[in-house]
Amino acid sequence: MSARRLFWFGSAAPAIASVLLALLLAGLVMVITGSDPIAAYSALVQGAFLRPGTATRPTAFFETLVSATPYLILALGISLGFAAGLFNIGAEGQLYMGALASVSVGFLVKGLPWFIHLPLALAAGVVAGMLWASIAGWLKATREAPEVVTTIMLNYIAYAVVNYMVNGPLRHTGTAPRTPDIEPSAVLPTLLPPPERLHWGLFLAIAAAVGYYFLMNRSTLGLRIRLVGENRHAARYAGINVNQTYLITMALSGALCGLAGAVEVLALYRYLPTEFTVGYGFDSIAVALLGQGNPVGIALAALLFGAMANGAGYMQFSAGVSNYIIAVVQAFIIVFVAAPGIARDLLVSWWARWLPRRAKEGEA
Amino acid sequence: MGEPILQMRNITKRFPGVLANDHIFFDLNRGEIHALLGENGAGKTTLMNIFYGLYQPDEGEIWLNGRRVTIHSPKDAIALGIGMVHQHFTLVPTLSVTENVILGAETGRFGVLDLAQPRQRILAIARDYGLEVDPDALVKDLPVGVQQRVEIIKALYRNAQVLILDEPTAVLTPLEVERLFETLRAMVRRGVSIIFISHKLKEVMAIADRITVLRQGRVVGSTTPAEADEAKLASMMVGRPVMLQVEKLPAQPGEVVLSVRDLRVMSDRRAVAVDGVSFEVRAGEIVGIAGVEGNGQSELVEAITGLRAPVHGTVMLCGQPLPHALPRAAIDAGMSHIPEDRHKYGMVAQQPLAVNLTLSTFHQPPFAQRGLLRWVTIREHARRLIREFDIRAPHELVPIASLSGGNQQKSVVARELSRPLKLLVAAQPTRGVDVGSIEFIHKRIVQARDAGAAVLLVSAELDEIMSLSDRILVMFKGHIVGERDARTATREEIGLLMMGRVKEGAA
Amino acid sequence: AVPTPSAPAQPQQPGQPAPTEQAAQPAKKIKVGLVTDVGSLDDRSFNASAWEGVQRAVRDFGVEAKAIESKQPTDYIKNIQTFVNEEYDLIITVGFLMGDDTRKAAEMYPNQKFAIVDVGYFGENAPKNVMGLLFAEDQSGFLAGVVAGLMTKSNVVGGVYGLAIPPVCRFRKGYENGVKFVNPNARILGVYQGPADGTPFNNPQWGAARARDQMNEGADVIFSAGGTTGNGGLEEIAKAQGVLGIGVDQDQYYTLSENVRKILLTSAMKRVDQATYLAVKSVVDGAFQGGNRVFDITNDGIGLAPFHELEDKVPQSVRDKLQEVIEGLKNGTIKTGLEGVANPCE
Amino acid sequence: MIESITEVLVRIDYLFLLATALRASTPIVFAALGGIFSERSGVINIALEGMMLTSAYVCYKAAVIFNSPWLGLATGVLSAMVLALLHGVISIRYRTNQVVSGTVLNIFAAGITGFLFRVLGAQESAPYLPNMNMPLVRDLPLLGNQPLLTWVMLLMIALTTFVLFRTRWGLRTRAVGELPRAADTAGVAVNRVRYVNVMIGGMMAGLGGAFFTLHTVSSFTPLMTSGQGFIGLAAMIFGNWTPLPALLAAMLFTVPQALAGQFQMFGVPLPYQLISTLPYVLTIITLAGVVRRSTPPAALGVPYVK
Ligand SMILES: Nc1ncnc2c1ncn2[C@@H]1O[C@H](COP(=O)(O)OP(=O)(O)OP(=O)(O)O)[C@@H](O)[C@H]1O
Ligand SMILES: Nc1ncnc2c1ncn2[C@@H]1O[C@H](COP(=O)(O)OP(=O)(O)OP(=O)(O)O)[C@@H](O)[C@H]1O
Ligand SMILES: [Mg+2]
Ligand SMILES: [Mg+2]
Repeated sequence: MSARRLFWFGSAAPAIASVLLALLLAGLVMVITGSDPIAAYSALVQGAFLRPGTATRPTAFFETLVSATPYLILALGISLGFAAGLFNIGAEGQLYMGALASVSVGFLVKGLPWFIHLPLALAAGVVAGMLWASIAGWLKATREAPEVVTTIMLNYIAYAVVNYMVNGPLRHTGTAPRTPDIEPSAVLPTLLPPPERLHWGLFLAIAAAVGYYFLMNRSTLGLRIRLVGENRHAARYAGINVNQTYLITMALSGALCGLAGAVEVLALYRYLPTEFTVGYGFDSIAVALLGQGNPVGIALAALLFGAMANGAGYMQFSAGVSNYIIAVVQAFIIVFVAAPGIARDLLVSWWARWLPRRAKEGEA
Repeated sequence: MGEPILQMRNITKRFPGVLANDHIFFDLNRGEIHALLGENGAGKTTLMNIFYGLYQPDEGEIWLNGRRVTIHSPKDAIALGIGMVHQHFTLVPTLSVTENVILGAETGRFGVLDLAQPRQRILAIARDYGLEVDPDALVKDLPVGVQQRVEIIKALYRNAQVLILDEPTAVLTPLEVERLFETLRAMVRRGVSIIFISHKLKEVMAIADRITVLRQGRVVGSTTPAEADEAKLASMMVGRPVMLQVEKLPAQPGEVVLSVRDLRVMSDRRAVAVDGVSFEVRAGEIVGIAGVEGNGQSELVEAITGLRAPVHGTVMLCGQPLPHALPRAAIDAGMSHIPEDRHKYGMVAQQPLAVNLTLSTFHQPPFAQRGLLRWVTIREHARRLIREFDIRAPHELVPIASLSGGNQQKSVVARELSRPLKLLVAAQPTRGVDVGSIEFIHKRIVQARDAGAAVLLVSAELDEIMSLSDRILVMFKGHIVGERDARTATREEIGLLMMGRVKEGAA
Repeated sequence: AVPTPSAPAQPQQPGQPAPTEQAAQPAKKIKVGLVTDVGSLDDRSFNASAWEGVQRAVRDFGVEAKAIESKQPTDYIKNIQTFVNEEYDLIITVGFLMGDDTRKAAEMYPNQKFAIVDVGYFGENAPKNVMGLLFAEDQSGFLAGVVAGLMTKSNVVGGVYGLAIPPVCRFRKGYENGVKFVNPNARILGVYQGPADGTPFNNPQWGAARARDQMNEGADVIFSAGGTTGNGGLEEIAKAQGVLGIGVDQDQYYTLSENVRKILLTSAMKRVDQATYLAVKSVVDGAFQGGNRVFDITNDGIGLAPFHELEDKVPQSVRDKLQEVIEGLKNGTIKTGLEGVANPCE
Repeated sequence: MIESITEVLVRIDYLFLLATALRASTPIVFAALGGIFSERSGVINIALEGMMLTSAYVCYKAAVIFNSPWLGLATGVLSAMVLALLHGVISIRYRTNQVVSGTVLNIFAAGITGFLFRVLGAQESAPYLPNMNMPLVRDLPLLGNQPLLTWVMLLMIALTTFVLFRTRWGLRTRAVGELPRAADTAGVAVNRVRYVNVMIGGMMAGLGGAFFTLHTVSSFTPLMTSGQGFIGLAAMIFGNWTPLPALLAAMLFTVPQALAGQFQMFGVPLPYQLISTLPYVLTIITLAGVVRRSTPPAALGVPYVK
């Protein structure tokens, strides 16, 4: 019934409007900074979707999926937090801890068949992320410490721990500070022969999205989380253990972020470098906001961000536009998403000028 | 007594789904007390909020001292010499009395606060009108009665010529009401004109020079105490003769269901709110707790229902002690709770009605199985309750926020009565609800009793307590100061108990 | 967080061997692609400096060059492939972070020429089509240490370093050995930026504070090797009296503010630009071959920058000693102590 | 020269440590003060980090362009206030969840400054603001000479305290943050008060941002504020939304940081990578210990609707 239309008018339309508006403004910025938006965007689309694979180069679209995978998993985790009114800004740190744990299991544990080792390594990442987030969750639940602040602090601690481990205890015997390679049995395999990199993580991500849908719309836990998020006082009155819910939600959120870390390292790196992501955790907050808590929306948002991340390189190559323009696009997007009113008012003032003319044409 | 100082002409105000004021004419003469009488939701507050600039009317004009005025904001209203004591107080708890009074009308050079001189004026006003108050006390430490004085001082400090009092007596004991009336008369003598909002007939008869009655946003008539009597006013208010008594058979109290032992509870401000309270409620009886708001009733209820941890004492349900601060335990033990604050506790505004009707049970069969929700059952159940309790809603999936206050409250009642229950704790069950719903809710509560449930009723409305209860406990300053049999008790003695006056010879 | 272990590149430095012979324009225009690590092209640091070298090659040999900045480490391989696919003649990758992906790529595309800054591949299965551009940071640091050890009056010398990654560690160890070499009983202070001390190589405040710590301990010569973090140190030194600073990577005399110039004793240079320039040149000359190329004191790959404004503050004795050490390092009679050390950071 | 912790602890020059910590506290305290203004009026402000970053960049760029640190400072502070205004519009006008708005603006600021830094570069170095000796404390070895903005910070602490508790504006601000309806019915324009306070918050954050590029190092690099805005928030909460305690809270972060630096310098045999997390760990612990007892403005995070 009207649910679908509500989704459309309630969230989808504004989100799409935001994206278009953002692309427009970023285009303006390019013009101002003296580069050609048309060329840039078409190169972006080329590099993100259209360029076919060759012997020496993976298919553009598959690469977009590869980039979208961590975004999707992370954004799901962050959205989970939002649902309960928790702001998990610590996704990045949980990502790091997840990666650290699964890589450790990946190379320290030896001689297991893949169907045990791989799940084990993944599980390690999930658990690590879960525990790391649970620190903030526990502090929120028992000490009312605002997770907005604690998760940020935990990020820095996570960087330090990973860096210490990779430079110290877990360092391999090469020049570059990194861990040894994980055992083949712990590798999350690719779906296609090289140079393609598309890997099973994609399906894990999709599975996570489906799971998210069921959790939120079909399970009692999901409803419980939403109730706590919308009115924690009423939730308490109704016999829901609010603090426990905070803890659980934060743990689940962290589990997903940890999974994202595990997938990245087990599928792509197959070892742990010091710097293995730059701001996935933060970009994913934007993805989550754009996705508006709806798994389909989140998936689409992740695809969009993945496409931008993937297309950026080729855009710079062929249009010579610094790929940091992407950050600008993303910045505009979430501002409009955060305050749909702004986008609306901008568009309306536009429409206002545009519609009458169209009406006249109609008469003619 | 003379020429009209204020005329409101043809005022109309619509809210989503409600016509709060429907072409209202209302006038006020200099130096008179004009009572505005009406049921909950009649539109009294809305009309006054328009006069005070908080709302803009959709239609109509306001004339003040013979000039047409448009009042955009309270700022304008204040400038025009209008003062208002709001139904829900507007004092900042963390600020001192003086700071509250001068807020918005501060004096002092270069924006630096001058507190000394205002302090003097406050003391002066207090003297003139018999409104003693310590100008340096923090508002949060003052009893409600005194807070109201601060509100009035606030208005006088701004030289209000017209003073609006929105249900000022709701929070006062009968004696305090008398004092308030003294003050009002003193003001009138000084030429202040007063609009006195209430739905309590006796008070209106006692204080008003003129009475205008509102019903469902319309003026149903104007009269004076001389030519009207309570019964007449009542039927004007409600639109039909009201039966002030709920007819119910005498109770057959069964075994003890709820027993509270020596309960001690702190308020949010870490003050003792409930001080060693003990009582019992038996199956099949309604025990009413009377008392002026703020004497610990809320904390008592929260402690019993597990929303607040008592510092001492036990709550036993059917002989089993309930763990502290664990609503779930109380619910599972068969306790239902109609909360005092519907919006904070009673409902999750944006969730569908169906969810709100299963708020505390959705996780268990038949509504859920193996952790999965069974929406079909949940919706069926919702549709059933909507029929049974005649909740006015398009369908069970609309957000409960979109329902009218009365229907929201009915939904809460429906939810709480739809579970097998041993004890019903009903706090202000009919607050802000139209009279039709009041009667309906009262009937349901009595039904629950007759079905063998124990009922603990907490209400600030003495009439509600008197008409509904089988036994009446009176709370004052965190203590239970008296117990009466509802059949023999009189308003007067309960009123005295509410002020802590224990009459000799009383049980 | 982006490790960029060194300081700003700077346009056209004086005192660098201006290329004399102009290569005959090859029939097909030679194309060079550069892929940065997650640092950006104008990180005023080694990405920038690598790009600077390439652009000089563009001017001198008329080759065509493009660069792609990587946003995520997972993009390295992808960006390399973009160039492979466009049949670029030489692909230059920058920084040890890209070591593994460059090796991967090299194995995937055996006929593609690569050069990588700061990484070398050893052992028999080292890729044959990669030119590893290595630097003897230890020698550069050693020379700086010699100057510091001789110039200090308080007999306390300091060092503010970026995150402990191989190049930085080699600079530091070399520096400290250099000090010891000329001044055994000098007190040597030094701090690496911790991974949680704000953004790696990018927390000038931290650098400044640590420089202050060391000045407070009496240090009067301080070596700053840590990107912007280190620059923070130099700027802080400039605010103090009678303390000298030593820069890193480029001759920072040209890249930092005027205030720093008057206290900048010298810079321990690491000529990344020279390396990439020569790498391109080798392709132009058709002389490209895989394997590691070490840029050290023998081929002007590293060295000390001029003393500039402090020329007259540096006594002849110091210059002589320095010259002696330079010779010693050249003919191997003097060792920095890091020769053949795989992991300088432990 | 490995030494034991105890040896080091006796050797450390504590007055100097204090000076270092005070200096390092400057941007943190500015952020905290910004938070105090904004949140005292009822608007959660986690965008301070972004505002500082923006100001840091603009201060740098403007100082270079005008070749004047003062004009740089002015422009930078202005830019932070513009961002604050945006936060106001999003969370006051459009009533977006204020934490979301703040998060968004942080990402926004990081993106824009990052991009501008790339396209406009940051080769030239900006002129500095001066360090200053304060008359009374001049003779204190290191405490005496501090960056101008550190003195300004101390001044602002006093000023903020005065404004909040002794002026009409402060009274209205507190009222608006506690019970907006009360202020409204008393004729105070609630949202105007909030807008202004959020922008004052922006101004404070702007001053904090200036510290990075006009005092410490004369150039800008992306993300150089590295989370100090959030530490400022922690300090604000820990200081129970009052200025002076906020400073002490900030020191609780910067003293260990300075200490960690000294430990490494003196070669205390502990992994410095982990020691460097000490300040963050302490911040978390203190937050956990204190929030329960701190009382945020009652209307914090709640948009005002009549
Ligand atoms: N002063 C603050 N600074 C930064 N973030 C805060 C602050 N206070 C709360 N937060 C974070 O913002 C979010 C909303 O907090 P808030 O207390 O408003 O929740 P709430 O459910 O609205 O509380 P309440 O119902 O009591 O108003 C939480 O995630 C909290 O961690
Ligand atoms: N801000 C509002 N938004 C929507 N509906 C409102 C609003 N304020 C009042 N109403 C509705 O308008 C009607 C009149 O409300 P009002 O508060 O004026 O009645 P009242 O006579 O003051 O009742 P009470 O005796 O309970 O104070 C009620 O149905 C109420 O639900
Ligand atoms: Mg009312
Ligand atoms: Mg709130």
